[in-house]
Amino acid sequence: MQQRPNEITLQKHGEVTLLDIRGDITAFSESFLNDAYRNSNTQGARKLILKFEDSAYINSGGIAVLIQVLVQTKRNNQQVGIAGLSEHFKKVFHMVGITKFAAIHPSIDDALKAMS
Amino acid sequence: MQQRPNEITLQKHGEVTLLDIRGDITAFSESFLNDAYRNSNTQGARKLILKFEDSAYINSGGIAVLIQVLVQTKRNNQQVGIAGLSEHFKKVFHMVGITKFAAIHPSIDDALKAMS
Amino acid sequence: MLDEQTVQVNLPNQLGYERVAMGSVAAYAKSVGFLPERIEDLKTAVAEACINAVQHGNKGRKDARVIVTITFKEGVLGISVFDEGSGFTSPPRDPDIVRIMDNLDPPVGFGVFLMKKLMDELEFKTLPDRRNEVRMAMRLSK
Amino acid sequence: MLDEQTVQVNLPNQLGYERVAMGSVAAYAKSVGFLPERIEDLKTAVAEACINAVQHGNKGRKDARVIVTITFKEGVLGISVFDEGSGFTSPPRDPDIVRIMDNLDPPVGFGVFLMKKLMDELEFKTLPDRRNEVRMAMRLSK
Ligand SMILES: Nc1ncnc2c1ncn2[C@@H]1O[C@H](COP(=O)(O)OP(=O)(O)O)[C@@H](O)[C@H]1O
Ligand SMILES: Nc1ncnc2c1ncn2[C@@H]1O[C@H](COP(=O)(O)OP(=O)(O)O)[C@@H](O)[C@H]1O
Repeated sequence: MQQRPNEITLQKHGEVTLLDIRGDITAFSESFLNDAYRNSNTQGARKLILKFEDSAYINSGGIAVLIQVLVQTKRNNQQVGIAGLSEHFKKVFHMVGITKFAAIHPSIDDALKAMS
Repeated sequence: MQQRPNEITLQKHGEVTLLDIRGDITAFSESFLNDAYRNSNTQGARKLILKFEDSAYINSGGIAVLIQVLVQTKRNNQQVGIAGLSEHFKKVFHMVGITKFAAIHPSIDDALKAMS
Repeated sequence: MLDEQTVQVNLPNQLGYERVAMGSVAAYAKSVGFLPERIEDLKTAVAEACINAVQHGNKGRKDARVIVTITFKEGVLGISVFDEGSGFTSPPRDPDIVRIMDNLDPPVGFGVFLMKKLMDELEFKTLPDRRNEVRMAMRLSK
Repeated sequence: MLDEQTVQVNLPNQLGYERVAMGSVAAYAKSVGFLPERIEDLKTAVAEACINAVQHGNKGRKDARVIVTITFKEGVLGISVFDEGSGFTSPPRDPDIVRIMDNLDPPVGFGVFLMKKLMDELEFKTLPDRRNEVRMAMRLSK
């Protein structure tokens, strides 16, 4: 059963780069997320917002992929915010401990305000 | 597998009686719908609005129950409007032909306006 | 039958469990790209087939099962609903709402009617081993 | 096993089909009265159990199956996920996000961790006939 490809849009908001990620986040998202991160990186982003769809299905494979990106952001001294998660996945991200390394914001606007 | 009971609220709006029906409409809804109709009837309703939840699951058993109510409204010369259906069940009601005997309205307000 | 594209859902022979089949079919159809509107059609069709399997095929027997298979091949979602009955005695007529409203016909026959209307294909098969299959299909493109 | 309250879902051994199990479980749980928030927990837990059955239990074998049973008795929703593997060699440790972020641990172990956190009960059983069962339960009252 194929997963429909993710779509990722990059936007610059001042010194913050927004990665607007559409689709489910699973092991299949690995190359999409890594490519998107690499692109944001060559654009010299110091601050990143990862925006997910609130209807996205995120599983442990997707969490692993995300954490691999976060490992790189940490190494590159980048600040990361997360937006757009459903209440359920906010809880899951909290359980897993992702929130220790990336703050969850209620919306893109809130994330931009908090990070600018 | 039990179905959760329907809840039905009766409201008078001038000469129109509104039956606000919560829950799924299946064969299990027979006594609820018939009781509600009988109550609306003793209140001397000439015009009825049947309001469903737009998340309701309606199956052929429920359609049969509804039609049994419509047979009675026809015999009693009552005008019936329907509101609150999802797009899918609007289509289903149209396919089955229920719309020949009860007009579907986009909302309770529209139904009240059209029937007053 | 149970190949690499096929999911099988095995249900108790009781009204209500068709909701589980609806959930399974909806999730499968969504995964392969059906739009929400068509998924609603699929849900209604599979629910009606399951209800008939419980009531007409398995005649309400508590120890019988209803089996639903869901598969997607060459752009077509195929759903089969199996019961332990002997199938159709005569092909059901479309319900006539005007006759029903005039109390000339009973309010029955909506299940098969809706399956026919909502699906692209509908087929009734009586299988050798005292089993009955209702097979329906919907193309993805549509 | 397949009694009057039990639904069985039989899935191909491939990632993605866990979505069908999620749909089946969600529909069952909704029918017996679970709230949307708890249904999300159930969906994540059953998805992780199915993913593990595909990857660890059935080791990706194309001809293997993943079997999910769903039942509701005395206010408890029970879900079992069966694979054709030999079960756990050692109980997995909870992932340590700080060590993972420091590249000291690989980013694994979230599946079992989430099942434990999201469900009221979680149990691993190796069955005689070369099969493995992951059993989880959630009380309705909660
Ligand atoms: N699985 C089945 N096995 C045997 N007969 C069936 C089955 N499904 C449908 N039928 C027959 O087709 C008729 C029409 O079914 P349906 O349109 O669902 O309406 P209803 O259930 O209201 O009769 C049934 O009355 C029955 O005679
Ligand atoms: N169905 C299973 N059969 C055999 N081993 C399993 C099964 N499910 C989980 N495991 C073991 O438990 C470990 C932890 O699983 P999990 O928490 O899902 O993390 P991950 O899949 O990332 O390793 C797996 O690495 C595997 O060793």
